[in-house]
This record gives sequence, structure tokens and C-alpha cells, in this order.
Amino acid sequence: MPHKLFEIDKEIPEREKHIYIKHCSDEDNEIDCNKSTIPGCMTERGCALAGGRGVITGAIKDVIGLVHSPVGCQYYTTGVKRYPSKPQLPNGKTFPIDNFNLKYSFGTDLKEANVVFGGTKKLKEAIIESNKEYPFASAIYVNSTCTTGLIGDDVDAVCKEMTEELGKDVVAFNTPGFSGVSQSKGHHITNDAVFDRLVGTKEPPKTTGYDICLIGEYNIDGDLWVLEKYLTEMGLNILSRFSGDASHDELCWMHRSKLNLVRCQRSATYIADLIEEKYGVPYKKVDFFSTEYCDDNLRMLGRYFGLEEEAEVVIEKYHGEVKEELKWYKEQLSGKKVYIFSGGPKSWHLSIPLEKELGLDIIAVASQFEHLDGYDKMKARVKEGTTILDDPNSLELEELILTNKPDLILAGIKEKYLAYKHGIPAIQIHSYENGPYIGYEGFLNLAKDIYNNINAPVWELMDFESE
Amino acid sequence: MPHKLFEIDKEIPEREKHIYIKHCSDEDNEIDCNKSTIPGCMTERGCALAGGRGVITGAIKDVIGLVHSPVGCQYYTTGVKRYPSKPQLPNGKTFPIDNFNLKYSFGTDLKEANVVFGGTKKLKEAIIESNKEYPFASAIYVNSTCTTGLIGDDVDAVCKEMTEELGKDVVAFNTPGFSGVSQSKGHHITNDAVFDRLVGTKEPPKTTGYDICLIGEYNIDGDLWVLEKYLTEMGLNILSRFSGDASHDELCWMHRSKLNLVRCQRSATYIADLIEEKYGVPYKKVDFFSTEYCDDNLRMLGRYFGLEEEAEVVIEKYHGEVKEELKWYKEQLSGKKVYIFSGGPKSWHLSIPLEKELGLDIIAVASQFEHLDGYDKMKARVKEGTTILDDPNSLELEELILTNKPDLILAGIKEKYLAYKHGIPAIQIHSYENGPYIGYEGFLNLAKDIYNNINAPVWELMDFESE
Amino acid sequence: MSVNVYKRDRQVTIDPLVTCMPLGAMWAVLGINHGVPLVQGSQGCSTFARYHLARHFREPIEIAVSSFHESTAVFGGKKNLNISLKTLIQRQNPELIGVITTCSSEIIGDDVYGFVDSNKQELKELGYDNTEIIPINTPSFAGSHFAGYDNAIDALIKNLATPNENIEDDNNINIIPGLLNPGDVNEIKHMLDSMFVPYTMLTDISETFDSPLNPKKQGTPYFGKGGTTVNDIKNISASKGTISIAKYAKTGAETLKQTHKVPAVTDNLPPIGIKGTDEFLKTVNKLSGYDIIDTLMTERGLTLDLMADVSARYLAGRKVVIFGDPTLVTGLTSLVIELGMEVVMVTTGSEEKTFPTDIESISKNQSIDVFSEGDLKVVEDYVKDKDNGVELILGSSEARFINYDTGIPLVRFGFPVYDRVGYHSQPIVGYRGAKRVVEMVTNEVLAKYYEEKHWKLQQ
Amino acid sequence: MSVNVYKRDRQVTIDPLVTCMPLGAMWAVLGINHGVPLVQGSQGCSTFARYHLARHFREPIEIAVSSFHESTAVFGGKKNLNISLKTLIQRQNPELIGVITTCSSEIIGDDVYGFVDSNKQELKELGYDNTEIIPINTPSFAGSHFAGYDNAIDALIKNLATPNENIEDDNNINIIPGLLNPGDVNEIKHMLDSMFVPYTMLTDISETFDSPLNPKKQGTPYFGKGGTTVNDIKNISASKGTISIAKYAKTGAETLKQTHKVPAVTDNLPPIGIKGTDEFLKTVNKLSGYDIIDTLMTERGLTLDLMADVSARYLAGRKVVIFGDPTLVTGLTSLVIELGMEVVMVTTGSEEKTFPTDIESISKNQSIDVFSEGDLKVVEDYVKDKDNGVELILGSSEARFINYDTGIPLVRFGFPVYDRVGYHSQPIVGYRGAKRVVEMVTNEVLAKYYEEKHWKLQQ
Repeated sequence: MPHKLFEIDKEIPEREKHIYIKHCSDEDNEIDCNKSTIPGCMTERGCALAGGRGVITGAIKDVIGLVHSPVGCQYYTTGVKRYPSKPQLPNGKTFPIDNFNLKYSFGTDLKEANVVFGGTKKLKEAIIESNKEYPFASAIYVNSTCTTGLIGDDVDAVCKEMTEELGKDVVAFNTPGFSGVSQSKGHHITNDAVFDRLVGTKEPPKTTGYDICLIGEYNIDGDLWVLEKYLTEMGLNILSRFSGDASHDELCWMHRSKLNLVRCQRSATYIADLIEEKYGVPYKKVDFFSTEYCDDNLRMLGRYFGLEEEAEVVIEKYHGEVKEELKWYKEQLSGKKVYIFSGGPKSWHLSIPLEKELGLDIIAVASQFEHLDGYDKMKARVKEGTTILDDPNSLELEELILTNKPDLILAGIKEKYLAYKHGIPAIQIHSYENGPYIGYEGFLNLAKDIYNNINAPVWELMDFESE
Repeated sequence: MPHKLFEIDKEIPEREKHIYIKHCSDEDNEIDCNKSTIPGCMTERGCALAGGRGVITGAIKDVIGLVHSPVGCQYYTTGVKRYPSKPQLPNGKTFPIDNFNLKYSFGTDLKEANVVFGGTKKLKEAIIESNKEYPFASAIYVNSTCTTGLIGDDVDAVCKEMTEELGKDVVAFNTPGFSGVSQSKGHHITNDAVFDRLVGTKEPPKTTGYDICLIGEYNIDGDLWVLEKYLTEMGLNILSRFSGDASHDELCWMHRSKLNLVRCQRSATYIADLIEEKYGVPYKKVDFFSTEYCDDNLRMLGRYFGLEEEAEVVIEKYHGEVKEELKWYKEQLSGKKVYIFSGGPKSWHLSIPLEKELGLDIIAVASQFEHLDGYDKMKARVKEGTTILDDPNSLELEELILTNKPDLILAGIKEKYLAYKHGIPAIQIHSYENGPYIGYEGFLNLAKDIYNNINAPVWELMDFESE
Repeated sequence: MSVNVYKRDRQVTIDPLVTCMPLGAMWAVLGINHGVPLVQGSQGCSTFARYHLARHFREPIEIAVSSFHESTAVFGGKKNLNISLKTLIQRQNPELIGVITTCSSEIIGDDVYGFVDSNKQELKELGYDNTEIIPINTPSFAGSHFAGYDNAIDALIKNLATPNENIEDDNNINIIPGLLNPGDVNEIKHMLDSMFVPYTMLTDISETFDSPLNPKKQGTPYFGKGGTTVNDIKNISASKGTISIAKYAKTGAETLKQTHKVPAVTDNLPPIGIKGTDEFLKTVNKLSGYDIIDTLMTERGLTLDLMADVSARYLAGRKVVIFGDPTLVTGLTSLVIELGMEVVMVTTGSEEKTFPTDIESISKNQSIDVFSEGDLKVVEDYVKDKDNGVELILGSSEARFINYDTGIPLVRFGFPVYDRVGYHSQPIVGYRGAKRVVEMVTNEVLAKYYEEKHWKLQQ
Repeated sequence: MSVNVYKRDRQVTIDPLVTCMPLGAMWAVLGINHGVPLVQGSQGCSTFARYHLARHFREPIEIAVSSFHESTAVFGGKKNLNISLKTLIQRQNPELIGVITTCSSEIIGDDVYGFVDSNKQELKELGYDNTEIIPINTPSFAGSHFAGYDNAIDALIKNLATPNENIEDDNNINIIPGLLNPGDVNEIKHMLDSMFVPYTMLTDISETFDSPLNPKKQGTPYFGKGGTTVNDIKNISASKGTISIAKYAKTGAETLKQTHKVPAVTDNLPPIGIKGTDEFLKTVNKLSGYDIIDTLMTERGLTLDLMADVSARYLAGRKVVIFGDPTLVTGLTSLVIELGMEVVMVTTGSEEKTFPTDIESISKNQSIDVFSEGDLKVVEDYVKDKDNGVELILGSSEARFINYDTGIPLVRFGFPVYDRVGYHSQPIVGYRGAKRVVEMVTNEVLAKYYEEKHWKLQQ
């Protein structure tokens, strides 16, 4: 009986199929996933707009991101992600505003009249005005939303018209919040739109035999810059990024990459597939969390590009820097029980590294919006008896805490403070605490954050009477 | 009956002679002043150490100021005055520590054993250590205090010995707190010591026919820098300062000045007299508070040095800059009643300017430690009926507030908050609020502070019921 | 002197200062003891709001959603709501569920009133009749979160307040706080407690948004501590009066006046600054008959004491921009003027009809630029225009980059403040809140404008 | 782990962190309702102290002086004292005069006890017998202002506490707060009030050093509001116990124990941080028998909640230097360690025998450098030594130039704080004080170490 119905779920037994306890090697049991959430069950999932503008296009440094919606959708997607960007552009110029993507959001702030009479006129004006305000922006990305989806505004047509009028790309992303079952749908829509509308429309200033494209790497808290350092030092050239610290132009010439590396395989394999299919550019799924995966993947790239020695130099240098410290942290952390609840793939990225390299005991893994392929990887990478949850809700989190008594939870901001209330340390694994978390130094940062969270003296002070 | 006994003073009738109401032209009535304060009467006066180290030597930028005392005397004189200094030295070098005079105080922190067995050994060690810590200090000034005065430490002898040992000036200032009736005694002692021990011991790198020495200007909140600007622009050369923003060496060559200007005539006329007597350098008492005095005194200097035209240029420039604004302030402030309670001469410096140039009504003036010559000037510069007080105490201030109902008090920090408690605005006239207060721009600063204090909306909010 | 009212000359909103209606309704519902907001809409509508509330309060924010998907757009949201209510009640057994509509549910024409009615019946038959279910209309495009809050409070009052025939006449005062932080609500409670005035906070987020950490006492499912009980709201119809602190949240007070004859005071200055707090206390005194006691006058005196110490000396004439919640901006403008500072520009992000005249009535001899329905870009352009000589910004963390780019100090208040800690739990209202604001303002001025001339700080 | 105790290797003091004994005695006497300190010494001894207290509290500080001059050195201070007492009593009619000796009066051998006795007789004959006159020995060279405070409290207790035969046994607790700020004393009072414990504060500067501004109610001659009454002190001999918050101020508690059998608790952690406050409340509970009520536990939980939010995320391992009052430094060291930060160095400026062991007992696994009898130069050298990696300074305004020169944030506490406002009126003791410290520390860390990577502040 690998599935498990939580106590709190007795009234919603359909949840049983979403929660699985790993048992021997039974490969057949499928976890129910990527399905509609039970209404009112206190899900942690978001919507397609979050997946599109929030996760992907919000990381691009030089575009005007315009949300066509009542004010809320724009408000909520304004500068909330930890997506720093540098103003350097691939043409050698400097974008006039630092962290433009974090600083400015644009929106149509639709009012009742617009809903009744349609919002396209306001959208056009907003596009023109935005462009006037920041004429140096490389492109304008327009997201449609629940409201504009439902009232039937033809955002594609407006964007097409505006592209011609302004002489720069104005791109429509049709991401009404109700599309699909989670933010995952927004990823897919955005992948498709970027591919359909942009990829192949520009050529890079120059190409080399070592050009790669980092796909699904959003530069959370500087992750991308860590990888960029390793890859550049071993001789590769980052031709495009999708989409952390990326410029608009880079997306347009992703087809010129020699190899695409897919970092977040949930949100961005789509575009890698499409590019491979249309342009024949191969891709590799890569994993740079932890020192071992980092070693492996850098070596793989070394082999692929004939840069084996260069890869070893990079590995020796950066792995060497963290080895001793990680050893110390492993000693401190051994046996501590951890529950990983990521948005998507971090639950399978991190399970083995945390166990092998930090001695932690992964007792449960979960994801908001993974698909079956992701759950298969999760299953493969956890030990017997580990609980795997799809789209767990707040009440399940609480039951898991009280039943399984983890020492630490890796989750998002919504779960973090809930865990705290039950006396359990929690780290924000979506946006990190003191990241970056990728690569060698990133894994050390993660180890430090884990150590500091578990060992924060405050947890020993909970009880007045025990003093 | 020009003297007045305050109601609160009925048990200490000797106070009557210290409080005088200006009447017609009776010149003969002397105000009792520069006498011992009645014990326990809540005087605002300080001690000789305050007058010596606090007022005069604490302004010098490049000397180690060492207080030979239990820790309190040092503690209390550490960086408390608003005496900024610039690190530039007359030899063209830069003193390695910015605002050294504000940042560091030195002391012997005498303990019981030192009191019993004498403190000179500790003093020597302290001098040697201080010098070792800051070998670039130009000299070491040692103040004796009540304790070291009473236990009979021969500070002069120690300083003499140390001067030889260290090869730099180590100067004794014998300023026990009980010397004299107020801080005024400390001024005198310090004037004498500087003259006896330093003046004439060095020669300036070069001299000109326009060399002057600013005596009794301590650079409160940057006052000196204002005057320096005017004087330099009209072609004079500030050869020495006594002692704001001064270097030690400047004091040693004060005798080479062509003319000494005495700014604070209470604390520093002594040394001007001594220099004139011994070296024949004439001095002028100057007054740069307000635009009119500033005009007059710059013109006087212009005549003296044959720089009449240059003086006019400076006057036109700087007086011109403030004229209109001062006019506006005068309109706003006309008729507001003011009580000036300064340490020394500001009570006579400011009375006419505040009336003539700001329209204020000076209803009372007072001083902590003025001497008879000062009170004569006060008397001469106030209108009929003005109350003049010598060494007024807190209780008299309260009676004056409740009886005469001033709109503003210019006084020190100890009186400021007491005035506030009775709902009366107060400006710190010793150390200023938003100074500098001297010169044209300084007078405008003072006008602004007066205006802002009187018009602070908070004074209209005192009464809950009136709303 | 006067205010100069400017309207934004753009259609596009660049960095909005407000969000849409549902958030205000969630806020209101989360002030109910064991209250759960249920968003009738897409998952983003709850998740985004939870995220934003969580990062401000650093607390768990439990908001349910009926998870609209494509099919809902076609078939309507009735089924979603049915399942949601049942799931919520079965699993969490809340005292109250606020059914909060969204742009989606409103556009597709969901009849939430009808849905709720039929559901209540169904649930009753299933034996679940302990939970109040309150429909709240908050079509996102119809207003800001302030309006959403107003609708929610009104809906709670309309649906819960029962006729006062059976309720003994009491001395209760109702307070509609508006979107105040826990620290502010606590300060209002402190003032009322000091006067021994019984009150009902409509609603009370002071503990639900700022709950103590005490795992041993923490039950499941999680509910924040405190909140106004459903019963308390049922009993408000016999109150002595209702004070709405925020003008944008006066509808509930008016409803209560119309339906139950409870006097309503809805047009006062908020209790921010001396005058505002004076006015508030006098109103409480007038409505309740309870005396304003000396401890409050001591607090007043302590604040005045600080104001006297700092206003002429450090603050006079310094130019200030204030943006945010219209009530808070109005109150802070009053306080900042009481400090002798110069308010040069204010904006609220939402269109509040009386805001310009409110500002004008407190502007004294100052000339203030009022931007109606501004956004952060309006603030940024104003602050970065050197001709305006802005020396201080009062606003939310939204202005962090303006502060970062210009070095002009930002004194944080209101919502959201996420780049510093503790702000939500400290007041700006009341005399003690005023004192805190004066401290913050002065200390920022000292650090920025006096530190470079450090000697001025020596006494 | 351990502490490394260093002694200053200089005879010379560079920027002292303490002043001499009389200031402590003045502080104690100013905590008496209508109490006046009378300094038997030179004018500087009162004026300097008034200046320093005034710039910290921004309040009138009325301290009398008997104005020693040269003649006094020759003839002794008897006449000065006679006149002073008469003048003071006639003009101000205080409830109590503390006659505070100085280096001068002690060196010339003034017998203040004898002087006061003969004066009392004289004054009685003149009809002035309402004022208590308490001689307090504070020879400046015999210790720091902490010792002066201790002497004063002890003198007050010795001279005023009357045998308890005629006093009904009561539940009173005595608190000797040490040189705490008004905000701290108020917080202690808040905790006791919450528990309904009756208490006598020995002495209480909470209002005399922080008086409300209310000119209409302000009498003359000026006395600060509040303070402990002479009568209250007279009655303490029947108390349930005395808690001395500061170890340097335990003599009075011991005296009361010896003379009146009042239990004394003098060796606890101060109520700073969670453990310290827990310990304090348990002691109060134990001595008084009154329960620790839930509101205090809520405050505790709110502080823990903030600590959980910030400690691992922003503060863990950051290196801190703390200097100042030994009690406050001990308490703050405990709190800072509770935050997961690393205290690398502490110093007090005075020589406190138990300070190193106190620090050691709370050092947990940290290695802390303790400088016995340090001065500001010790702090400066330590902070400026890059090898020490100091990231934060907790101390008084004295460290302003270290902050100015290095940019390392200074979180201000204690005495004196004159370059910012409001600090004296806000607590660092108790759970709420701890919360305030955590807020200040975290916000300084965020501004200094996170602002440059601003994106980290977005959630």
C-alpha cells in the first residue's frame, strides 16, 4: 500500500493518490499529479501568470513587462522575485537602468468600464506610453490575465500592431490565471511563446564553437552568475540565457547555441525540445546542485566540448575551496530529518546531495507542480519509506510536521512561517535565504543556512517552564 | 531702585545686587559680578577646568589633552564641545587624524592609592604612553584638577621633565575646579600659561604685512571658518588662531601677528594684553555677530590694513546674500520677546543686532561669568527696563519666564529643557543649534533658528482641551 | 495654503501602490477569530496575496481558494464553491468563511449569494451549521484593496449584526480600523483599554497577523491567535457608536447606523499625530461617556516633549514626500506638519474622492502637491527632480529603490514593509505611535544630514 | 567555550567609558520624588554632570552644588554645606537632599555626616524639618559612577528604611534597577504591573528623567514628574524581597537583608533577552507568590517569533562587540548569543570583579575576549583590527566616531546616547525590550549588509 491517506484528508480521500510512501522497488505506482487541486483544500499552488511572468519573463533585464489586468495581477508580480540582473548587454552597451526588471512593472490597471467595453484601447495606450517612458527598452512583453482572457481582448493582435508601430518586439503571453492546474501551465505557455515569437528572429553578433545556452536558469539570488563563472572559466561561451540576467536579444538567437543546458527541467524543457526539433540544437539536462552533481556535469560538458582538462581545473579549484567546510557541516548535521517541498524539481535535485554530502535524512519530498517524469526522479532518489507528496496543502504540512517531526523544512515563504509556528526551522528553497545555492559555493551556502536554521538558539527557548 | 530682588530670592537677599533693571542713564549702579555663587542656589556656572580645557585648549587640533584627575574630569571634557577642526597644519602637512581634538581625550584616572601616594608617577607614564600612541601629536597639554591640586602633585615639574624627555612641548595648565568663582578663572589661567610657556617660542614659516591672529575665536560649529573666509578674501592672512581649529605651533608664534583681533573678549583679552605688553603687538576688540557689526569691523580692518576696497567687496558679497532673507525674518519676528543668557559676552554682542536687525524685543540679558566691563557693555546696549542678571540660577530663570513671559530664550543646554517645560522655546547659544552663527550667513542661521523655534507648531499643541 | 491637485497623465501604471479588491477583503476576514477567507477565483488570487501578506507580517497566512480553471470559465464557479465550502468546513471547522469574489467569478457571472444560500442548506443537512458563510463582492477591477476591505467589513456587519432587541444596551464602541498594522490596532486598543471603554474591533488583525510563537500551545489546523469573534460582531447593534478610522472604510458604519441606529463617526482625522489623536479620544469620550484618563495625557506630554526637542532644531522646513494608504498619509501629513516640516507631495495610489480636500484642510500655510491615483513612478519622478528638494520619504518598502538610488532617507510605514523587520508590530497611531514616528524621522535626519557634520551631534 | 580576559596595558585612559562616583549618586537621588542632589564640591562637579545628563535625556537636570572655591580648600566645606542646605530647603523645599561628596571634599576631610547632623538640628530649629538629608560618600577616585550609584542606594536605604514592626507585612517587592534608562524602568514596572505585584523602585527615574511636557501643569521650582517617594522607601523593610538588577548595585539589598531580613536576589542575569527575563519573572514569582500571567507569555512569544524570523536568516554568526554598563553588557551578550550571533569582545570601562565569569557563564560555545576596565580606545583598536572581523557594535554614542570611521553599524543603548533621539525612553529589558533590540540589530544588519544586494530583501 504505497499510497497514504493523511488523517486530515479523511474527508477528501482523493488526496490519497497524491501521497506515496516509497516502498521497495515498486515502479508502477503512479503518483497522481499535475491535476486540478481540490477546491478549498488550502493549496500552495499559484497560477499561470505566476509561472509565466513571475518565473520566466520577470528575469529579463531589458524588457518592459506589461500586465494587462486589473491592478492586482501587476501589483503582485512587481519585483517580487530575487532575480538580480546586470545592465551589460550582449552588444557591449550598458542598459541605462540597473535591475530594470526588479524596479519597474507596467500594467493597464483595468477598471469596470474597460471590462465592459474591452481593454485593448487602454492596452495600446499603455504600450505606447511605456515605450515613451523607457524608449531604450529592448522589447515589450504583455501578459494577459483572467480578466483579459475572459473579456476576450485580442492581445495577440494588439501586440502585432504595436510591434509594427514601435519597430520593436511587442510579445503577447496568454497567461490567464485559470489556465491549467498550476503555474506549470504558465511555464509552458511562455516557453511556446518565446519559441514561436522570438527564437530564430535574430542572429548573435558572433558565434564560437563553445556557445551554449543556459535554459531554465533564472539567476535566483545570483545562481546563474555562479554557473557562468564555472562555465566561462572552462572555456564555454554563454550565448543565451533563458532567462536569468538575460537580455531580450539573447532569446532571439537561442537557436545558434551549440548545446542547450536545461537547468530547471520542469519549467523549460519545452523550449529545449522545440529548439532541438526545429533547429537541431541538442540539449542536456544538467544538475549543478551539490559538489558531486557539479563535478559530474562539468565533466560531462568537458567531454562534450573537448574541454576535459579545463573542466578539471575548474572542479579542482572550486570544489577544493568548499570541501573541508562541507565536511564539518556534514558532521554537525548528520541524521537531521528534512522535508523538501519545492515548487518543482528541487525535490529531486537535492535529496541525494543532502543525504550524501550533508548527512541529512530526507524523510519527505513534495512538489507544487511537478509532472510524472519529475515524480519518477523523486522516487528514484529517495530511500525506502520516504513520503512523496504532490501538491500538498497547509493542513498536510502540519500533519507531516506533527507526525514525522522533521528537523528542517525546505519550502516557500507561505510554508516557512507555518512551520515556525510549530517550532520547526524552515528555509526558503524557492528564493533562498543566503544564496546562491547552486554550484560548489552555493551548496556551502545552503549547508550554512541549514546549519544556522537547525541550530538557531531560539528553538531551545520555546518553553518558559523548561528553563 | 535699579536692583531687583526676585520673589524666589527672598531668602537669599544677596542676590538683589546681581540683578539690575536698566533705568535711564544711571551709569553708577554696579552689578555684583564675578563673585562666589551662593552655595546650593542652583547656579549654572562651571569650574576652571571647564574654562580651560573645555573652552580653550580643547579646540586645538593636534595636541594630546591629558587631564590629571579621577576619571570624571576627563570623562566630562571628552569631545563635548562643537569644535570641529581640519587636519591641515601650517607647515603644509596633514595631521593623520581628522578631528583629533574631538575624538580623543587622555587622563590619568586616579585611584585611591594615587591620591594617597601621589599621582605624578602615573602622570609621567600616562604622558609617555599617550605620546607613544600618537607620536605625531605636536604637544601634550596637561590639566591639573581639584584632586591633583589638593594632593599637591607638582604638575609643572613633571611637564618640564617630560618636555625634555620627549623633545616636544608638554605644558601644564593648573586648573583645579575650585579655582576662582567660575570657568572664567580657567580662561585666565590658560591665557597666562599659553603666554608664559608658548608664545614666542617658535617662529612662523613666513610672515606678511597682513598677518593677524584671531584670539578668543573657538570655531564653535564652524564660526571661525566663516570669519576666516571673509578675512582671507579681503587679503588678510590668519597667522594664528587662539584657539579654534588651531595647531599648537600657531600659539607659539602669536607674537608675530601684525594685529590681534579679540573675538571673545571675556575669555581671551588677557593674552592679547600680555602680547601687546611684551611684544608690542596691538589688538582690536572685534564683533562679528550680525551684519552691521560685521560691516563695521571689516571696514575697520580695511582701514587698518589699507584694504578698504577689498573689505567693501567682501561686505557687498556676503551682506548682499543675506539681506533679503533677513528682512523677511525681521517681519516675522518683530516684537517677540527674548531673554539672552550667555556664558559671557554674547549677551552684549547680540542685544542690539537682535533688536535692530530682527525686530526682537530683548527683555532680559544675563551672563554666567561676565566681569564688570562686560556688564557695562550689556547695560549700554539694552533699552530701558531690561533686566540684567549676573549668574542667574534655575529658579530665577523660572521666575523670569513666568513673570516676563519671553517668547524665546537663548541659553545653554541646562536651561533649554527647563524653558521647554514651561512652554518656552529655547536655543542653545553657547554651542548653537544649526550654526555657525557668526558673520552674515551665521546671523541668518541664527534668525532661522529663532524663527523655527518660536514658530514650531508644537507650542500650539500644548493644551489638549483647547482643541 | 493650498493644495495643487495633479492627475497622473498616463494610462499605464508603473509600479502600482495598491492592489485589487480581494486582498482588502482577505485582510478583513483574517481579523475574525477562526475566520478563513475563501477566494472564488484562480489560485494566483490567493497565492499572490498570501505571499505578499506573509512577507510583510512574516506570519502564516492561510487563505483558501476555489481553484478556477478553464472549465470554470465555461461552466461557472458553483461547483468550485460547493466543494470548497465543504472541504473547508470539514477539515478546518472555521467560525466564519468569507467568500471573496474575483474578476473571474464576477465576469463569468457567478451568483455567489445564491451559491452560498444553497450551500448553507446542504451543509446544514450534513450537520455542518456552525460556520458563518459571508459572500463578499470584490470584483478586482472595481477598486483598490481599500474598497475591498470596505466591502468586506460592510458584508460582515450586514450579515452578522443582529437586531438589538435581545441585546442589553451596552457601552460598547465599534472601531473599524481600516488596513492598519497590528501595532496600530494594538495602540488603539491600548487607548480604549486605558479609558476602560468596551469595544469591538471590526475586525481585529492585531494578533492574527502577529501571533506569538509557542509551539506547545499551537493547535492544528493553524489559526492565528485572537481576532474578533463572530458573536462579538453579532452583538454590535446595541453599541454606543462606530468610529471608522479610515474614510475608505465607512460603509459598514453607515450600514450599522441605518439598520440599527448606531451613531457613526467616519470623517475625522485618523488618530495619527497630536491633533488626530486628540480628536479620536474626544470622539471616544463623547460616544462612550468614559473619561480620558491621565495616563493618556502623560503619553501625550511625552510625545510633545520629544517634538519640542527635535522639531525646530532638526526638522523645521525639511521637505517630505508621503505616499501610501490615504488614511495613513493624511494622518502622517498632519503629524509631519505638526513637526514643522514641509510636506511637498503626497499620493495614495488609489482614487480617494476626499483625499485632496482632507490634505488641504490640514495643510496650514503649506503648499502641497497632491497626486490623485499616483503610482510609484510618480513618487520616483518627484523625488528625483532636484528642484523639488525632497529630503525625506515616508512610505512603504516599495520605495526602496528610490532610496537606494538617491540616498534620500525612507522612513517606512504601512503596507508592505518587507525589507526591514518589526514595522508591522509597532504603531504609528496614538500618542505613542506619534512618538515612534518622530523618533524614526528624526533619527533618519540625524543620520543623513547631521552625521557628516558630526560635531553638531555632540550636544 | 571560554573567555579570554585581557587587562588594558596602559596607565593612560583614552576616552573613558565611565565617569566618577558622584554621577551615579545624582542619578539615584534624582529618582526620588522631589529629591535634589547636592554636590559637596566644585561647580564643575554638578555642571558637567547636569550637562551630560541633559544631553542624554533632553530634560532639565537640577543638581545643586555647594560651590567650593580656594577658601574651601583651606577652611573646609562645612560653611558651604550649611548655606547650601538652608538655601535649598528654603527655596525649593525638597522631600530629600542627597549630599554627594566629591574628591575635593573627601581629600580635605569634610565630615559630611557630622555637618549634616548639626545642620539638621539647626534647620529643625528654624522650622525646616520636612526634608530628609542623606549624606552619600562618593570620593571620585574610589570608583566609577556604578559604585557611586551603589553607595547612594545603600545610603538611602540605610537612612530611610525604618524597622518593620509598625509596618504591616505586605507583598511588596523592591527593585534596585541600576543605571537603567526610563524606558527600561518602565518596562520592569510594566512586567510587575502585569503580574499585579506591588513594588518599590529604588529609585525610580522613569518619569523624573522623562517627564511629559505640559506647561499648564508644570509647577515651580521644577521637579520632574514621579520618582519614588521618601515614604515608600521608609516602608520597604517589610517587603517580600529585593531584586538588584545590577550586580554593581547590590549593597543596598544586602543592607536590607542584614538589617530587616528582607530576602535579597542580587546575582541573577539581568532581565535582558529571553533567559534573563524568564529568570527575572520566576524570581518575582518566587518572592511575591504572584502568578506570571499570560500577557507576559504573549510578549515572550512575540519576541521569540521575531527571533525565529531573523536569527538564522540574517544574523547567525555575525561578529559583535558590546561595551558599556556591565549589567547591560552581560544581558545583551546573553541576548545576542540567543540570536545566534557571535560575541567576539566585551568591555565595561569599569573594573567589575564578576564580569568575566558572568560572561563566561553565558558564553556557551563562544570564545569571547573580555577587556577588564577597558576604555573606548580598546574598543576602537579591536573594531579597527580587520582580523577581528567585527560586523556590529553595541554601545553608547561614545562609539560614534568608530562607526563614522569604519562604517560598521552601531546599535545604540545605555548611557549616553545623545546623537540620536528616543533611546532613553525605549526599553532593552523585558521581552518587549528584547524585541526592540532584535529589531534594531536586524535592521542595522539589513541596511548595512543586505542593502547592497538589495534583491535579497525582496522576500
